[in-house]
Amino acid sequence: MNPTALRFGIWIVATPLLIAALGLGFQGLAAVDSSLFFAWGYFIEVLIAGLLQGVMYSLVALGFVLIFKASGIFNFAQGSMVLFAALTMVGFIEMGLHWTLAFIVTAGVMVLLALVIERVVLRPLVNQPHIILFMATIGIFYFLDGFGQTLWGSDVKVLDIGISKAPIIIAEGIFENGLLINSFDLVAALVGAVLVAVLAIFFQYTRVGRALRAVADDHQAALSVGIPLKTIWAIVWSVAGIVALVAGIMWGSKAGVQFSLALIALKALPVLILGGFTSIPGAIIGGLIIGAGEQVAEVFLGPLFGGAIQDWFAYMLALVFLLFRPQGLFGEKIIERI
Amino acid sequence: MLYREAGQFKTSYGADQAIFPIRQDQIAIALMAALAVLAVPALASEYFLETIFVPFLVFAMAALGLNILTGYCGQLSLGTGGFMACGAFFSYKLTVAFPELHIVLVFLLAGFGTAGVGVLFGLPSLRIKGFYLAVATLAAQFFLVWMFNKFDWWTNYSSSGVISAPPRELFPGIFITGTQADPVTKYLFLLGFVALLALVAKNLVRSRIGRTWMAIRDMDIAAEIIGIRPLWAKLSAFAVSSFYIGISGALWAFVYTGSVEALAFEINRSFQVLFMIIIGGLGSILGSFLGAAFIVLLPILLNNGMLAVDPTISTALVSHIEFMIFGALIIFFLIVEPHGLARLWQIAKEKLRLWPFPY
Amino acid sequence: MVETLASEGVAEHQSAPRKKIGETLLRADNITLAFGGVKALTDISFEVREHEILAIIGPNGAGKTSMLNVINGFYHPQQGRIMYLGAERRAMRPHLAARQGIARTFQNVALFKGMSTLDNIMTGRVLKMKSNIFQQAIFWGANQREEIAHREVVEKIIDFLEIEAIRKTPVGRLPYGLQKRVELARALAMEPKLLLLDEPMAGMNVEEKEDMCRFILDVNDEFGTTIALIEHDMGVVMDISDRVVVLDYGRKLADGTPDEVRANQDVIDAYLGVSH
Amino acid sequence: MNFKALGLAALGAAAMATAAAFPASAADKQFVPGLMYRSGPYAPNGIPFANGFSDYFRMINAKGGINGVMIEYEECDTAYNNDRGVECYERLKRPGAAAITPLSTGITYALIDRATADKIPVLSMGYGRTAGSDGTVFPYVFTLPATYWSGADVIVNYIAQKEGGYDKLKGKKIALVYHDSAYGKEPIGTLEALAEKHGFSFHPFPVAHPGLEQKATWLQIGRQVRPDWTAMWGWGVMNSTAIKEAAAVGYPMEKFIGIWWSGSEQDVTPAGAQAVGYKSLNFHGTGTDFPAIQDILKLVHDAGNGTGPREEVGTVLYNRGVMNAAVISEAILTAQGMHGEKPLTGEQIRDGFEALNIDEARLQAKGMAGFMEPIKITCADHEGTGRAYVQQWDGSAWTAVSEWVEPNREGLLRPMIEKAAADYAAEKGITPRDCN
Repeated sequence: MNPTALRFGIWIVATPLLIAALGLGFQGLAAVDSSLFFAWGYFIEVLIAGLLQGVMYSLVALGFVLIFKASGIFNFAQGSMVLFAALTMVGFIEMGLHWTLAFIVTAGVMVLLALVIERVVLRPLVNQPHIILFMATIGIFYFLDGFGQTLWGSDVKVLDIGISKAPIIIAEGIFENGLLINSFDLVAALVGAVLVAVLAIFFQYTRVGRALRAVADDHQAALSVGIPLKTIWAIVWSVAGIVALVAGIMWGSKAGVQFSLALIALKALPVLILGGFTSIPGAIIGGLIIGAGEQVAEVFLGPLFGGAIQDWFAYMLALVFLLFRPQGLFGEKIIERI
Repeated sequence: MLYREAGQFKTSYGADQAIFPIRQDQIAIALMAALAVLAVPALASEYFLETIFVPFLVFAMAALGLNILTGYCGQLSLGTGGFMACGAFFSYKLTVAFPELHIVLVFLLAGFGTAGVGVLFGLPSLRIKGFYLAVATLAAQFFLVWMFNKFDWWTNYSSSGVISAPPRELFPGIFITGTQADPVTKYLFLLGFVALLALVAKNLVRSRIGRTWMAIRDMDIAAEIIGIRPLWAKLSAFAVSSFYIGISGALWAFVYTGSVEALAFEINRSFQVLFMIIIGGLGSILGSFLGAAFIVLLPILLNNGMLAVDPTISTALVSHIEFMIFGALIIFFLIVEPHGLARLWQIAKEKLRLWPFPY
Repeated sequence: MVETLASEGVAEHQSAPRKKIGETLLRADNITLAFGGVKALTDISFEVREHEILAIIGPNGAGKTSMLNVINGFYHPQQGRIMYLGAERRAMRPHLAARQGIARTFQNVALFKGMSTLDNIMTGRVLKMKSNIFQQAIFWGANQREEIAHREVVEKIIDFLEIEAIRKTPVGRLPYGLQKRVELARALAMEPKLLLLDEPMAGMNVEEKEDMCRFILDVNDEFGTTIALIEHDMGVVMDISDRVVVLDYGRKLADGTPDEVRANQDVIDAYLGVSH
Repeated sequence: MNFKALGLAALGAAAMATAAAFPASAADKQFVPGLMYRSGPYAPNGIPFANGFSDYFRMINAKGGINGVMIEYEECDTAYNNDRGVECYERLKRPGAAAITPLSTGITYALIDRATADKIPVLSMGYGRTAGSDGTVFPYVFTLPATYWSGADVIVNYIAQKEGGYDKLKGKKIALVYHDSAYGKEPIGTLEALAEKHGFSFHPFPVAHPGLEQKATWLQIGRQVRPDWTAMWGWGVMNSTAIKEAAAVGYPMEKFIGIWWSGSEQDVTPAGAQAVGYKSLNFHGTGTDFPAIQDILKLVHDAGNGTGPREEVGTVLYNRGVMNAAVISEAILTAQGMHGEKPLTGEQIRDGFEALNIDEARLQAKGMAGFMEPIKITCADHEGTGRAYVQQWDGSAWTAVSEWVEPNREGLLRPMIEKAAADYAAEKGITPRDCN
C-alpha cells in the first residue's frame, strides 16, 4: 500500500472522530456561557457549509498547485487570472454567446494568455531564482488587473449559468430545524470533484501529463530526455488558466464578477500551505480543512472574541499544521544533505 | 574619466571599512545630502513634500527593515503590515498615556515593542522555511490587524477605531506631528531620522551580526557548523527588522497620514514593501531606498503624467493604464536586471569607471 | 604520475620538525548510525590524537562523511558515544561542536555564496567576537577596534593561504580550487583544536593538490592543529597522514600508520587491491 | 544587461517626471475637487456616484455657471485607499477649492486635520466622522443631511413603527452586519445605547474587508440567533454578498434594512430575484422625475457630454452624486451672497455652508422639490435634520415604503456627538469656538 493512500485512509478514519471531539468541546463552552449553547444539527450544518466553502477555496488553490508543481513558481497572478477569466467570459456572454460557447472561447483566450506569458515573461527569466519569478508574476498581476478592467469595465456583472441558489432543508426528522444546505455550494463541490478527476486523469494517463510530472520531479532530468521546458510551461500555464476560468465561473456566479474576485487568492494561500504547494489532493484536503475549520471557528469561537476571526484563524490553523509537518500535509519532504 | 579610484590607497583596515571608500562617491553623497537638506525643502511644493518625499522616507524605513529580514537573513516575511500596525498603535498608546514623553523616544519604544512581537512570530522560522514561512508571518499580519481593529483599548475607545496623531514637538515650538506640523519640518525630521537609522542598519550588516545573518541566508547548515546559532541569528533578524518596520508604522500614522485605522496596514501594505525590496535589490541598503522610490513614485508619476498629457482622460482609464504600465515595468526591470535596481546602479558604476575607454 | 608529484611536494616539508603527537583528543566508541533501516555506520571505534593528521579512507559509500557528521554533531548516532577533550559528549548541535573547537570543510564547497572572500573568512571569527548589538549598531569605537583586530588575524590567514588577490571577490565567482581554499581559510579562522576536512583535494588539478597538501601540513606544523581528513588520493593520504582509518560499508577495516594499513590484508582485499 | 533598454527606461521615466507638471486652474472659475474612485474593489459603487457628481456641474456650466462663475471640476482616483486619498487631496487642494468630497469614511478621517489646517470645507455627506457635525470643534467638517448615528436611530425608529411602538421593541433581537472598518463601526455605539434604552438585544456581526466571506455570519444570523430585524452597514461587494447569503439561509428580506450605502442597484442586481423585498435607507429621490435630473439629461447627456452611460441617470448612487454636487453649488451660491459673485476661497465657502438654508422655495428653484428634504445648517450644527426614509427593492426599482423618519437628535444623538467632539478636542488640544 503506498504511503499517500495510507495517509488518506488514516485521515478518512480520523476526521469524523476529530469532528465529534470538536463538537463536544464547543458544547463544553456552553457550560461556561449559556448563550453559546447550540444544537448538534446546527454544528453539523456549519460544518457542511464550511466543507463546501472549502471546495470553493480548493478551486482557486488548484491553479497555484499546477504552476508550482511544474515550475516551482509561486504564481501571485492566479487571483487576477480568475478575475480576468470571469470578466472575459461575461463579456462574451454579453455579446450574445451562449455560456457554453463563451466558455470555450474564453478557454481559448486563457490559452493564448498563457502562451503570451510564457513568451514575454517566463522565457527571458528562465534559470532565475524563484523569488524573481514570483516577482514577475506580481507584474502579471498588476497588468492583468488593469488590462481586464480597461477591456471590460469595472461594473459588477452578473454571471448566471443557471445554478439554483435556493436553500435545501434535509433531515428534518432527525434534527429540530433540519439541516440547511445551499444547492449552489453542492453544485460547486461537484464541479470541484470533476475538475480534480479530470486533472488526475490528465496527469496520470496522457503523455503530456506524464511529461509534466517528470518536469516537476527533476527539471534537469526532464530536459535531458528531451522534454522542452518552454512547451511544458506553456501547457501548465494554459491548464492553470482554464482552472482559473472554472474557479472564476463558480466564484463569479456566486459573488458577481468584479474586482474583488482577485482577492480570493488570499483565501487560497492557507489552503496551499496546509496541503503542500505541490499536491493536488493536498489542495482539496487543505481546502476542506481550512473551510470547515474557519467556519466552525467563526461561528463557535468568534463570539468570544468579537467576531471576524476567520481570516487569521485560517492562517493560524495552517501554521499549527506546519509546525508538525513543515512541508505541508502532502508536500514533498525536504531532506537536508551536506 | 572623472570616476576613477586609481591613486587612492587605503593604508589602514579602518579606512577600508568605510561605507563609501571611493572619494568620488564621498563627494557625490555629500552633494546628495546637501540637495536633500537644502534644495528639496526650498524647491519642492507642499504636494511633493507631503505625497512623495514623506511617504518615500516612511516606506524606505519599512523596506530597510524587511530587507534586513528577507534580503540579509533570507527569511521571507509577509507580515510587514501587521508589524507596522504594531508600531503605529504602540506609539499612539504610549504618547496618549504619557504625553510628556518625547515623541522620538515614543517611536523608538514602539520600535522595541514591535521587535518583541516580531520575535514571537519569528519563532516558527526555526522549523518552517521559504514560502511556508510566509504563512507564519501572514498569520501575524491578519491576527495583528484584526487585534488592533477589534479591541477598542488600542484606539482609546474611539467609536470608529481610528487613531489620530496628537500634536507633538521635536524641539519646543517645532511640531512634527498633528496639524501644526509644517511639511518642511516633517520632511527634514524624517530625512534625519531615516538617514540615521539607515546608517545603523549599514553598521549592523557590516559587523558580526550582519555576517551571521548572511551566513544563515546563504547556507544555514554551514553557518551552524561554524558556530552560528540559527535560533539566535534568525530571531535577532526578526527583532531588528521588526524594530525598523514598527518605527515606519509609527511614522506612517503620526507623520505621514496623521490619522490611521488598522485597515491601513492590511496585507497589501506587506506586499508593497516586499515589492520594494525585490525591485530595489535584496540584501542592499541602497536598494531599499531605490525600491521605495520606485514603488512610491512610479504610480504617482504615471498618474500625473497621463493627466498632464491629456487632461480630459477619464480617471478610471488612468488608473487602469497605471496598473498595466506598473506591472509591465516590473517585468521589464526584472528581465533587464533580476537582482534589482541596486545591482543596476553597481553595474552602472563599474561601466563608469571604465568610461570612456571600455576595454 | 600524480602520486610522485604529490609526494615530491610533500617530501620537503617532512624534513621540517614535526610536532609531537599528544594525548587522545577525541575518541569514538562503538558508533552506530542508521537512517531508517539503512545502517551507515556500524560499531565504529577509533581515536584522534592531539597534533596528528588522521586520514579516513574508504570507497564511496563507506560512511566517511557520515562519520565526520557524527563528530561535529550534525548526525546523532543511535549507539555509541563520542569522548571529546576527556568528557563524554551527549546529543549535540553543530554550533556547540564549533564552540568546543571543531571546524570543518565540506565535500561540496559550503561557502556563503552571496558574500566576499573576506566576509566569508570573517564569519569564521563569529565566535571570537564579543561586541554587543548596540556597539555594532554604532560601529565606531569598541566594535571597530574589534573588527580591525580580527581583520588582522584574517589577513594573516589570507596571506598564509595566498588568496590576497581575491579578498573582495564574491566567492560565487571564484573557480572551484580557490573556493576550497577559502573554505579552508574560514575553518582556520575559527582557530580550531580539531579540523575536519572532507575531501579537501577533490576535483583539483595537480598543482592545486600540491598547494593544498602544503597548506594542510603547514597548518598542522605552525598551529599544531589536529586534522582529520577524508581523501581519495591514496598517494596524498599515505604521504601526509600520521595515521589512517579505513572504513568499508560502514565498518572499520583497519586503523594504524600508513605503513601498517598498507600491509593490512583486509585493506588490500577490500580496497587497495580493488582500486589499483 | 541591456544598456540600450535601460537608457530607454530612464528616458521614459524622465519624460514622465517632466510631464508631471500640473495644469494651473483658471482664475475666473470656481474650482471643485472630487476624490472619487473608479478603480479598486469598490469601483462599481464609486463610478455612478462620481458620474452624477460630475454631470451636475456640467449641467450647471451648461446653464452658465453659478451667477456667471463657471465650475472647474477635477477628479482624482483614490481607489478607496486612504493613503491614495491623502495623495489626491494634496494634489487637488488649493486656496480656491470649494469643498472636499472624500467619499470614504477612512479618507474623511485622514483629511479632517489637513483640510481644517488648509481652510477647505470637507463635505462628508452621509458618511465620515459623526462627531464632525459639531461645528464648534470641527469648523470645516459638514455631515449633512444625516450621519451614521442618525441613520442607526432612524432604522430603530422605523422598526418601532412597524412593530407598533417603542414598547414593543422590548425583548426583540436586532442584529447588525457591518463592514469591519471605521465606516462599519460608527453605528455600534448608538445601537448599543438604543438597545439599553428600548430593551431590545443587540447582536453585532463584523464582516472582514472586502466582504466576500459571510457564510459563517449568516449561518449565525439565520440559523442560530434568528433576529427579528437585521441592519447592515456594508459597501461594495459586501452588500450583494450579504443579500445572497441572507437568502441562502432563508432570512426574510423585509426584515433586512441596509444603511443608505447598502441600497443601490449595484447591490441588488447581482442577487437577482433573491433581493426582492430588501430594504434600505435613503435621503434623496430615485429615478429621473425631477426637473434637475431632466436638465442633466437634456443639457448634458443629449449634448453628448455625459460622463457615464445615460441609463445610469436616476439610479440611487448617481442621484446621490447629484445631490452632493447640488449641496456644494448651493453653498457656493450662499457664499457668493456674502462675499461677492466671483471665484471664492475655501474659507469663504465654509461661511456659505454654515449659512446654508435650502428651504422648499430653494428646492423648487433648483428643480429638486421632493428630491431631498430642506436643510438648514448653523455654526454649531453641521448635520441638519438627519432624516431619512426607507425604500424597498421590488425587483426592478427602488420604491419608498415609509415617510421621512425623524431621528431623536436633541434627546439622544446631539449630546453623544458633543461628548465625542469634546473628547476629540481634548486629545488634540483644540479650543472649541464659540458659536453664539
